[in-house]
Amino acid sequence: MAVRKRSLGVVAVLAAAGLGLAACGQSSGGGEGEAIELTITQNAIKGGKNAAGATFIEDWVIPKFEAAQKAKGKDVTVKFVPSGVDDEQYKTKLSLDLKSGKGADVMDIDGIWAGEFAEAGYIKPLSELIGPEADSWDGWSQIPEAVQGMAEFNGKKYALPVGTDGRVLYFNKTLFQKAGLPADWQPKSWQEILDAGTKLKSAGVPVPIQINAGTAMGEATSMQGVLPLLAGAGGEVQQDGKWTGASQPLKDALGLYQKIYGGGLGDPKLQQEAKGRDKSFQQFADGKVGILMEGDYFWRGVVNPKDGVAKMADRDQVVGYAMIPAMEPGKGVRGQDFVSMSGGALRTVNPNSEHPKEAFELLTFTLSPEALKEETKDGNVRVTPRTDVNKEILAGEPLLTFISEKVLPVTAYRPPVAVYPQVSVALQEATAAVVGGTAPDQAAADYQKKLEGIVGGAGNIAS
Amino acid sequence: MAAIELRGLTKVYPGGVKALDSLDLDIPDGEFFALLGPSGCGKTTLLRTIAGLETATGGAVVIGERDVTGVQPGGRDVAMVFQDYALFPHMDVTDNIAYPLRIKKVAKGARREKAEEVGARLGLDHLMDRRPGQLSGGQQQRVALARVMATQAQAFLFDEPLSNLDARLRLEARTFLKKLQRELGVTTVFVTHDQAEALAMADRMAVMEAGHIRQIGTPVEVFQRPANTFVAGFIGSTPMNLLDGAVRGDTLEVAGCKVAVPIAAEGRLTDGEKIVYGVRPEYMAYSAGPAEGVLSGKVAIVENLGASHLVTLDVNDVLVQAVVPEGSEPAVGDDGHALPRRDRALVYRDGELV
Amino acid sequence: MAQATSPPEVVKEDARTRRGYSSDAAGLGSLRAGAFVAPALLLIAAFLVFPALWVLYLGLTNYRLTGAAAAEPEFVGLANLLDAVFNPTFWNSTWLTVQFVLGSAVIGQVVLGFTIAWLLRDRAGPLKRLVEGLVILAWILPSAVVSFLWVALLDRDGGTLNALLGIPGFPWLLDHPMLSIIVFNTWRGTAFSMMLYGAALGNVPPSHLESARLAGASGWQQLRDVVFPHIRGHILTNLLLISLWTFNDFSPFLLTAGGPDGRSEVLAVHVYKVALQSGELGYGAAVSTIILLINLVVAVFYLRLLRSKK
Amino acid sequence: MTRFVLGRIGFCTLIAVLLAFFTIPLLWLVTAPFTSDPSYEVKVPDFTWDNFQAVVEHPYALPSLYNSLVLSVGTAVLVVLLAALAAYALSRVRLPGRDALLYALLLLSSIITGTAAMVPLFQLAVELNLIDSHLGLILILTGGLLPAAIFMLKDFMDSTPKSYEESARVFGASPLQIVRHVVVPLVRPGLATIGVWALANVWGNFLMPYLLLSDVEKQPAAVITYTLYTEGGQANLSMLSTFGLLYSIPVVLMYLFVSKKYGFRFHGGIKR
Repeated sequence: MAVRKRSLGVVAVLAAAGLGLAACGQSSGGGEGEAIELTITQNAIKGGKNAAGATFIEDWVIPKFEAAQKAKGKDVTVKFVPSGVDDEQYKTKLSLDLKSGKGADVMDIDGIWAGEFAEAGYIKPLSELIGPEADSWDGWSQIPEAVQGMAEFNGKKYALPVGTDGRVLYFNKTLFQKAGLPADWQPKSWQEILDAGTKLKSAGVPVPIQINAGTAMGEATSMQGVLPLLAGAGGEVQQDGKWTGASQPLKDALGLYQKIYGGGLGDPKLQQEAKGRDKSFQQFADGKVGILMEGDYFWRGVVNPKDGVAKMADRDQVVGYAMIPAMEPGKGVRGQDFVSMSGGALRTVNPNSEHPKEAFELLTFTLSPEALKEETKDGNVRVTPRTDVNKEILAGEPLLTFISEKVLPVTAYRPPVAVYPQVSVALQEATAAVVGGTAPDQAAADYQKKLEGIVGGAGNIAS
Repeated sequence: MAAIELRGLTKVYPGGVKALDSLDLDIPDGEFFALLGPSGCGKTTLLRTIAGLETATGGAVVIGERDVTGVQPGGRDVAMVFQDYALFPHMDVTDNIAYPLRIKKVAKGARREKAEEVGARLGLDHLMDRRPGQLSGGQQQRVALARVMATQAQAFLFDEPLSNLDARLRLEARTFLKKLQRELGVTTVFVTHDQAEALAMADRMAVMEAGHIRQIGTPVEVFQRPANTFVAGFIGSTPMNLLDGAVRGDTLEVAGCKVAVPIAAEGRLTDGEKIVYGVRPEYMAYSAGPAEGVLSGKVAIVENLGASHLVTLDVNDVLVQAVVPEGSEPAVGDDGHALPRRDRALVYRDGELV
Repeated sequence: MAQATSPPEVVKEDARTRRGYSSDAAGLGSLRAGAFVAPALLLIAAFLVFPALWVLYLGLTNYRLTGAAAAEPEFVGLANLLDAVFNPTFWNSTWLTVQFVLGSAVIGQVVLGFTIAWLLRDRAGPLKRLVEGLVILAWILPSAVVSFLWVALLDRDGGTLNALLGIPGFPWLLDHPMLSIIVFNTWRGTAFSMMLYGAALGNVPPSHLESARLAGASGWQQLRDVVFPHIRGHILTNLLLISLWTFNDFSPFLLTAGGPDGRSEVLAVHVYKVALQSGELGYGAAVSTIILLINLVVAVFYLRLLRSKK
Repeated sequence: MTRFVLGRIGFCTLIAVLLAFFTIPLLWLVTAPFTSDPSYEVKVPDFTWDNFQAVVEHPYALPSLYNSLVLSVGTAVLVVLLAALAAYALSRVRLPGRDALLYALLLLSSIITGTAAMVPLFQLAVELNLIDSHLGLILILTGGLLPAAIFMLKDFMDSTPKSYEESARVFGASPLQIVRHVVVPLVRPGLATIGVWALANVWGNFLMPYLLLSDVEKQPAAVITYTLYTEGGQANLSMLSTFGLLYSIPVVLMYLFVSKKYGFRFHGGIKR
């Protein structure tokens, strides 16, 4: 690391010059019987972002884990390091920490960061770090292959999946009724979505369809917009190591955007607003949006009548959901009729940890069936990585059961590589262009040009 | 109390401007000494060099037999009143007067007492808790004086102490200052550009020009016998007549008229040499009729000086001034004649007094 | 003429006192002046100059926050700079920044700040305190709060501005993103100029204004002939500072996030997006270097103006 | 006479427009916190204290204000102290290359406030063991603010008459005494202005505190504000507006305090 080395000399001089200010060094040690301190971090904080997650760690995991260790004769204390910021800022902070040999022993990262963190050497394969225990963890057998794949990079497991999610089409049954559409609506092609939109429009619904577009919504445009559509048209953003350029699937996906936003079925302005996604939530809750493509977070965290940010008291009666259809039946990726996109968080052990084995114990403890059940009780249900747990906790949750049973089998994941975020932005820009009036073919061509710059030349793009 | 002595004092500013050029000056203990000169002559630089605010480039400053050339201003045991008084705007009068004592670590009670004592002496007792901004110019000046007095320094330095006062107040302050200095008996150097002020107050004075001292003497000496034409032209409320002339036997030819050789120059002139003839307008006897040794011409201007008049005569295209007492002033256009007093007229050769 | 006195006993002072002797007003001398400056310079050297040079160096590498280039950054020379120069997004950002600085700093803050200072120049009492207080309030409130206030103000549906103007649904931040952030930044930053000009106007001798008024000069002529020449130095210093600050101001991001579609992505926002959101620190550092160079040109330009007619 | 009346009307209109321009954006901040379910609209509040209750119950909200106070007051004091000494020396003594140095530092300070500097600053803090320490953050923030502070203060110092200092000097005051007794009181309004400027700057700073302080109990309000957004990035308006108000009040109070106690303006605050 040339950058780092250069700095050290100067830093040493500065420190010697009297700026070496007193601050305690990192705790060291770790002999037998000695007190062990572990830290665990998430982008969650009590009284804010993911408050339930933070509460779970602080009030359940830590005391239980400490007690369990004590029972084994080990003196382990665990500290939770909360955070409540944008994911990008959380990622920046993690990167800086990891680069400098710091950071919490156990940490949550977004699944999509796994590749770039692994490439940078910020995280290490668990088997290298922990030893054979990592592969012999009894939980692996309960996690579906596809979900395990999120935690893998170059064929090695770098982390444990914490959960997953899926995207569906939500719709407002009240508005549907007004427009003469069925309450158990399930479109089988894009055309059926457009038809429903047209009917909603003539029934006076202000925003018949909301499919995220543009750069302002950031990754939400990719996950709840262009990527599911791309999959529905039979494409993937990266396939067998080659990136997808101005292919027909992309042109088709952009074509749907054109039909929605050029045909008056969506609100193009909303896509440009800095807080457009928040607004789409609010408008849906206010009964102004007919069809909305969103993840299960929308159901759990937005229109949740209990503690959502845009509460809908009558959610269970009014909000319907349907799988995202392929462009036409059988035309989806892998020849599917329906598609979705999934993401999810990972939890892993910091390679800088002084007690990797204990850290791994803590990690697996948080993903034990009892912990997951504890975490997801009292209305905090989500799709966990374990099928054994899911069977139990999703019983009373129709949407999550739907996702777990219907959506996850057909879902797709984003490529976990470092340049993906830039590719994603280029895709968002392409949707923005189409919403702004550019022809889909042109936008796709522009995308390909940008892509060449990002991924290092036309050679890395599938022709 | 101490004498001040300057030896070969030189000050060259960065850039080569010579503000003081090898000055020698002795000011005995207790003297009230004036530094007079036009602006830019170096008088303020000289004062500030004595104070230590400017570093001497060469030479020495000796105060009370102690060479202080390399000593910081605070270590020279002098006190200074600045032209703008430099009263600290954030302190009241008491604190301002007591400030030098505060620096000397005098206890708070003692220095307040001293400040009040000095303040009372200068008639400031009812103003002690005001801020400088609430005082008139005259009051500010007295506070500045009080502050200097409180220091009990060996020497006082005043930089144009009266220039910020209006004309009427200035006269009062002049008298007050002179009286005060007499009473205190502290060696005091003050800078002024107003010759009347210097003449009125100083025991002795130095007239400066372009970094040089052109004359040192008592006010009477400087007024009556200016050592050179520069001092002659600078001193006096009406400037001295300085007329080109030549020696013609035992008389002088000045402005086409024959005048007698002044007593002071008798026997020191050679026939035919060019000289400058100097006589103050006050030392001219004006008359309407001609006489021996007069400068004759036509009255060009008559200016009222109050109790007298200043008459300007055009003598063969040379302007000559004379002071005429009240009641006998001529009218413009009259023929006029002015007779210089032989015992007061002076002759300059190459600008220096003969 | 000079009185002859016996030569005094001259105490020979040693060379050191003479060298340590100083002629500045407070008697600091270079050595003590150095000691006064040293703590500040030390902090600046450690926490400003050193990291800034580091940034300049990063600009010459392909360093990234994550990925392979984070582990093994390579020296790429001027490649980043060239990338920026051939990148239309960069030029778009530069042009927007120029608009932003000219509009909100040079025109907005300076003109508004001067106007307020001029209107209130010889007033006192509650009105002056009220106006000044409000203007300063906009300046000292945290940017996270004020930006949110403006988001609320300019909101398409519930925004106060549309309610006042009676045009519900008008998307200010979308249709006029640059105008919005320019007005916002004018609102936010006027206080500094107002205070500076208020003080400067206090230093214009009233007699100069009076003589101009006696000569029959109109209000504008008084400004042009008396006031401006007097406060020229203040104007240029003020311009220099607020131009630099505005150039590097990140708060437009909180209003428009650079959007829609990059139409308000000024350089500071561009760097944020590149460095923090995409993690391209090498490229981001290179753009920072370019910003520095532009700032340098701006500063030199002002300094030239300042010196030219002095 | 008509001209006077017209001028008067013009003046009043202008002032009214200015007042409106500077007041209207603030309305939301004073109404929303007292409204039960605030939106972006400015509504007549129903004067509920529930939102404040919620903020008080937030585990980090109020402590974060204390952290902000420590950071911003610490930085402001350090900036004023160091900048005053440096500006005074630079104003009174001609050091070679003084002006060029000041401008160069001013320009470099713009790099440091940019996002790209976060990596060097972070690693520097790591090497110097200044991570997770208020003091470390204060030093780093001070370094960034000093050049502009010195630049502005030097302007102040240049415009104060030197005779005050010379006078004190003749009375024997040492340079430090001169600074304490004479210079500081004279430029006090300037120092206050710079202090508030530094204070407000730090008060709103988010990125550096977030990166350099991992312990949430040390983090300032600017960071905690972010926690009032949900996982999906949506603002909790009732919390955000209420905390925004509470977050604004200290800085306003500090401004009022400073302006009352020390005066708050550029040159010419104290005149003879």
